[in-house]
Amino acid sequence: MSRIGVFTCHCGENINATVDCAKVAEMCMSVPGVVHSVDYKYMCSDPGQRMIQEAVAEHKLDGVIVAACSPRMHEPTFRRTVAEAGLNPYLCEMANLREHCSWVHEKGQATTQKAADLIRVLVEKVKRNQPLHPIKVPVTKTALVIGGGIAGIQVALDIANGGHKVVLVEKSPSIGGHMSQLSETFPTLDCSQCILTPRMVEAAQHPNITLMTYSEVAKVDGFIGNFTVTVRKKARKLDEKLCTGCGLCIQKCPFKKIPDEFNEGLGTRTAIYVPFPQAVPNKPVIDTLNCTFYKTGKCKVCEKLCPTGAIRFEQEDELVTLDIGAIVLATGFKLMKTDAFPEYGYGKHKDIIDGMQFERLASASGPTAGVMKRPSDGKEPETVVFIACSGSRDRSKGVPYCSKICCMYTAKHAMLYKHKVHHGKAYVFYMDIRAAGKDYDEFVRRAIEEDEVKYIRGRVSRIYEEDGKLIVKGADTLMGGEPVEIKADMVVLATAVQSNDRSEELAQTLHVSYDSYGFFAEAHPKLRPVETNTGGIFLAGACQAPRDIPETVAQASGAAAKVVGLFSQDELTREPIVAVVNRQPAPVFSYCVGCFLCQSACPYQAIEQEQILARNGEVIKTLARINPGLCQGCGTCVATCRTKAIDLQGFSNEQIYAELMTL
Amino acid sequence: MEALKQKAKDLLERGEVKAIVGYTKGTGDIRRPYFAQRPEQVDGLVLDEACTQNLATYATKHEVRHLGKLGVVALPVTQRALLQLMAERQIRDGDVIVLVAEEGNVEKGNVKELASAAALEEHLALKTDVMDEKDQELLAKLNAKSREERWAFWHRELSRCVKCYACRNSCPMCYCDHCTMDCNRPQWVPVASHDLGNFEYHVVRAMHLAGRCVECGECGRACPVGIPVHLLTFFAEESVHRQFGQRAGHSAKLDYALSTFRPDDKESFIR
Amino acid sequence: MEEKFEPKLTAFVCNWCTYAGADLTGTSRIKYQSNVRVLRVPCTGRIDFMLVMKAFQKGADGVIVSGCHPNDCHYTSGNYHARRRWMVYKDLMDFMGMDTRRVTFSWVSAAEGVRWAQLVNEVTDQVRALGPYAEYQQLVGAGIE
Amino acid sequence: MADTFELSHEALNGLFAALRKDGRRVLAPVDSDGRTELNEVESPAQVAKDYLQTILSAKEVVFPKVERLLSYTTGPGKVELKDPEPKALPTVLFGVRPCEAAAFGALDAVFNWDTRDSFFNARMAQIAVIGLSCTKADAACFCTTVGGGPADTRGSDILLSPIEGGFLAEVLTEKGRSIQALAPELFQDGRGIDKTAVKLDKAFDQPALTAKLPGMFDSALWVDQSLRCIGCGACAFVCPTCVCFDIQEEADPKQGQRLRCWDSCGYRMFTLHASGHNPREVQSQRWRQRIYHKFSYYPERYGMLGCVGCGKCTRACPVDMNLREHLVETSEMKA
Repeated sequence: MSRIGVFTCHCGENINATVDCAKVAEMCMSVPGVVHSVDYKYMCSDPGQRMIQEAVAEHKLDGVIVAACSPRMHEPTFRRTVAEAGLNPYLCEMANLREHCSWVHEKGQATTQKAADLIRVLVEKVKRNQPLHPIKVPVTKTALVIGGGIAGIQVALDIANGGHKVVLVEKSPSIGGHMSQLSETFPTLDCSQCILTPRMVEAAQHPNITLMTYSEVAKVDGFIGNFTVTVRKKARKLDEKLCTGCGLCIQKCPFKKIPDEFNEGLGTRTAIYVPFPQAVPNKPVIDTLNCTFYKTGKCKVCEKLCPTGAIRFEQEDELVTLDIGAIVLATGFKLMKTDAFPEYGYGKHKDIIDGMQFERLASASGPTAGVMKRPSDGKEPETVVFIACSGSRDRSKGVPYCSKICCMYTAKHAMLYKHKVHHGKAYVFYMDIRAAGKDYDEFVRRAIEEDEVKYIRGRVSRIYEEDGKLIVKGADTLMGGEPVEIKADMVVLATAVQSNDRSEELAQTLHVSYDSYGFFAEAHPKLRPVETNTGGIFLAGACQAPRDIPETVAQASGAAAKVVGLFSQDELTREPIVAVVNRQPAPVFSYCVGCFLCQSACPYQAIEQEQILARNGEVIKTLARINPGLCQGCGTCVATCRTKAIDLQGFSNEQIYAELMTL
Repeated sequence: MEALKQKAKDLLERGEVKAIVGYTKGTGDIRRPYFAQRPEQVDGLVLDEACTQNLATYATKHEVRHLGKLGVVALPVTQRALLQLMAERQIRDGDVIVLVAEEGNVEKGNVKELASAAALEEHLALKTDVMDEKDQELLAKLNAKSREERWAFWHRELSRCVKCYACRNSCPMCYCDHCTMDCNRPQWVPVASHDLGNFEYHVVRAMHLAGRCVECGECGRACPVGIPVHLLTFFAEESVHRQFGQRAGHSAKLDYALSTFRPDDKESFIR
Repeated sequence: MEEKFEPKLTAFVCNWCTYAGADLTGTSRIKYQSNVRVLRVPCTGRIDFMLVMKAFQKGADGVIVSGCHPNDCHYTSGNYHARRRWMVYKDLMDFMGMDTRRVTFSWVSAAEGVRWAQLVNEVTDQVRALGPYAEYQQLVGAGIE
Repeated sequence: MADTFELSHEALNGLFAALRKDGRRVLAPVDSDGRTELNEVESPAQVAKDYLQTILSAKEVVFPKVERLLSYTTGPGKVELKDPEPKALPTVLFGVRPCEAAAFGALDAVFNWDTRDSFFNARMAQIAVIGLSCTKADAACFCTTVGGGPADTRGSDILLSPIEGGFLAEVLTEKGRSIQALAPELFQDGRGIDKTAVKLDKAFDQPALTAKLPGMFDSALWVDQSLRCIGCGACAFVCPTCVCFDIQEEADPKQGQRLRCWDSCGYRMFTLHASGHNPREVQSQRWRQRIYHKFSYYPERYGMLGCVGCGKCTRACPVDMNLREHLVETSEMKA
């Protein structure tokens, strides 16, 4: 028989004004299982709490109900109170007499009755409460950061500076990402590489950071604090320890005509290459698709010339397994290609370029050394048209969302052009100017007012070539839709920001959610913007949604703070309100029948397979198992399970059923 | 018919399967389930219009499973059930060899052997599901009634239920070793076959088969007291199909409507 | 003299939105009728359809199921799963002749204290007008010799 | 020695009226949407014509599918117990087939074996059986094999056999005579009239089967026969002699009731122990139990068979487990 104590709180007059608390306390005494029932002015006060603690000891209570305010307010308080008295905290429940009764109903018999009912229901629940214990999960204090752009670098540095180990994985041969390709950055127009390269070097030299460039995540197992990650280290065909980065191999490589990815195809590179001069690490890779040796079996010039004998043609990809406690996704974005637009000629005009190509043209380290030359004939363009929202906010052909950074970089591009070609004309076609941000609107105003960039509000309907000029036809909606025609030398499309290639594949590998555009989904759009639904996996930068550098860096630091917070304890402590799969003695093992229909209902990928093995290793039964490290306790699986093999601790079937039977 | 017997015999002789689950002549004109475990037993096999039972039920029955790998003579509904069982991980791809009559008529056509989920999926993709006309009519008739009439109908029909569980046990998708009905902590559904116990049982059965029912109607045929219980699961399955476009038993990959969702699922009643 | 019928209402609400919303109703001192008894669960995804059946068995004349608005679920998708479950369950209930006017599904957020009061009042009035759910109570105790 | 009378169709109308006037309800086979079931009737016109048998057996009248044994209410510190009287109404079962009528004896054997079951007895005391001889049989029938017959009088208080223009009525018991006494004028002298019924050959040698069963416990036959059995309870629930029941408690914090419900040895959970161990782990063991219980344990314990050969189980079985056929097969097995 249960020994339950009921403590009815007056909350001053907040409850007692409409509910006859003394009567409620008296009524509760007659509920089977209740051995002690009192009312008091303020249960949450020190004397009130002491009263509960004394009663627990005196009446040997095995369940406590505090009938007071909302459990959302004081449940932790009273659970702590009973815990101090030696009772398991989860044997204490709160009846909400204030928010759900006294404050919302008129004084009277019905209200007092309802108060007693609320308690009676909970008495039946508490009778079935189980002592629960916080779940402890060990934490491996090494973080994995996927993506070596500014987001990944910032996350890695922040975590590393917090004193924890970080592995930074980057798929290309160098870290740096898109930011390393930019010429200048808005709204300050400071040189992108000048601010980025020190960070890159710092990351490379940080004792807590291990760089794994030219590597990709192949497999992720485990859960928060306890991931096992397999990274594929692609073969550079080079012994990195021996290579000094002298660059002789690159100079002498006979095959030099490969379109250069870093320069967005506007320049060329060799088959053995580093993506750009400031690359970190400054060690080349051999592009086996283009290398003469791999195509013909002959050449090996680099091998012959290498002063340290570092070239390894036979080198294979290597799989490295890492124990990881937290993962930060910082895989960035890509731009929509210019060939996606029929009205702009499907990318056939060489002088219609995208924003990133313009960055390379404008960059001092770019293929033109920062001199404005158009791609087709190298002439200085005298009229340049910039088209914002190329593909963005376009439900029919592009993406419905705003790419967020284009308004700003288009203004920057127009300015950079004007600064380089003083007599040139710059036009910007736009839909709206979205320049929300510190010094952002001022920046756009400067482009318009000081640099005399001509902004035309309207869309471009067609671009075609005529006499070596690009004829841009559009409309000026601020002039009543008057047609506009501009003879341009070059057109720059601010194409839409999209999720990176294979981001969905990666999301599936990591079991994180993603939206219909392939951007990774945050756990909560407002309150948990850097977390994913999968415990221990966080987000930084444009892999979540289009964002600019300051936002990316802020989010990166946010994600890093989450990781450092996670790593601040040796063990994770979690509320034991989690689902569990029922276990039975052999030969039943569990009521679970292994259909795994629950698996897709779980928002947290917490449902795993567990095999029951015979002595000879044969699988007798495959059951669902809920990983308490991942489960957040929503109970969706519980309602999905046909055999009632899953139950939710704290809100078990027996508890809720008993509550209902009391009504 | 000879083709089926020959195929069955081959499979047994080659030891590829330990038993062929098929049909044989039963009491009167009835066809009953049949298990040929030795090559000479294939002579008992019958496959004709009178064969209606969904033999997939036996693919998860412990006693039959212990025989070893099975060959199953499969009607289209049996095929659907087998696929759904694979999706729900109750049988593994390759665990059963499915024998189907090409053109649906074993007398005329050949017998095809489908040894994998992929083959089964491909075979089934050619078939369109059409519910029995009689059942369509019954459903339409019930739907046309007023809510009160439907209540009276089901109350009367379900009060006749004796909870023998023939509907459950004959259902290929009711393979759970421990059914909700067997749960007693708490006792969700009363064991007793009184009106409440019966009504709740049939609500649970229909809800648990919504999105999983392969619409074979076995439950209705099995009912000894003649309650059209299959209309409940048919309705639930059709409700799922109408609202979410998903259907059970078309793929060995799980696509269970009630543990998936779309953010834009359309309903009209949530306030 | 016949006693005036007062409906019995059972509400299943999620902890994060509707329960919190009902807390706000209290904090805002908005009055509503006292017929409803609220059962707190973590998420609408937790609410088994059998719980609704059991509420009716125990004499509820009306049931409210309420949780977070789509997209606002504390657990991101529990309410989406719940929505699907209710779409099928309600359909089936109607087919079996149960009175679906007695089950109200709603989304009430933590900020909608006013809405919670309105909802409870509306449902209470509606069920009061419908009268006791005697039809379902026909099942209870019947079929026992 | 029975008294034999002639009861015309018109006279039967009068008998029904007389029975109802006497305060007895009449239950008879009724055709309801093509399903023959036992229902209350007012006149012979409502009785199903030309039926073979009802789906369920007449056992439900004396051993209902759900029966309240007790109920209680709980209050602070006390429990108030209510011992319900079975609401056994004076009832005449009309048109019961001889096989089912004979089954009341098999039920009685169990319910009054060691303790006397007051619920069963109260209901039995209130019923009178007007049996009706069979004019047809089907492939499931085998009453003659198990000691009965299409015109067997066991268990009937009055047995009717169809004749030209009405029935030949054999008034067999005191209860029967009390019915006759309600309207003696309706019963014409029937001495010398032959009763006719369908002929049914014996299907197998039952005493020989009963004798050999103890030696066949480990036969592979049970596995073979039961392979298609899906383990439902249809056979047991339609069976006129199956008596197994389960006791269920339905309670909430305020009140509760204890119910007796039909159960079946074919269910996997029937013998499942709390430990998880199940002495009848597979269906073949449960199938064997069913056969043994009726044909071996019953004779051993009660000196009678637990089967009346009605064939209801065969007709109800979703997978066509034909009992008669299985028994024939068993008796043909070399022991």
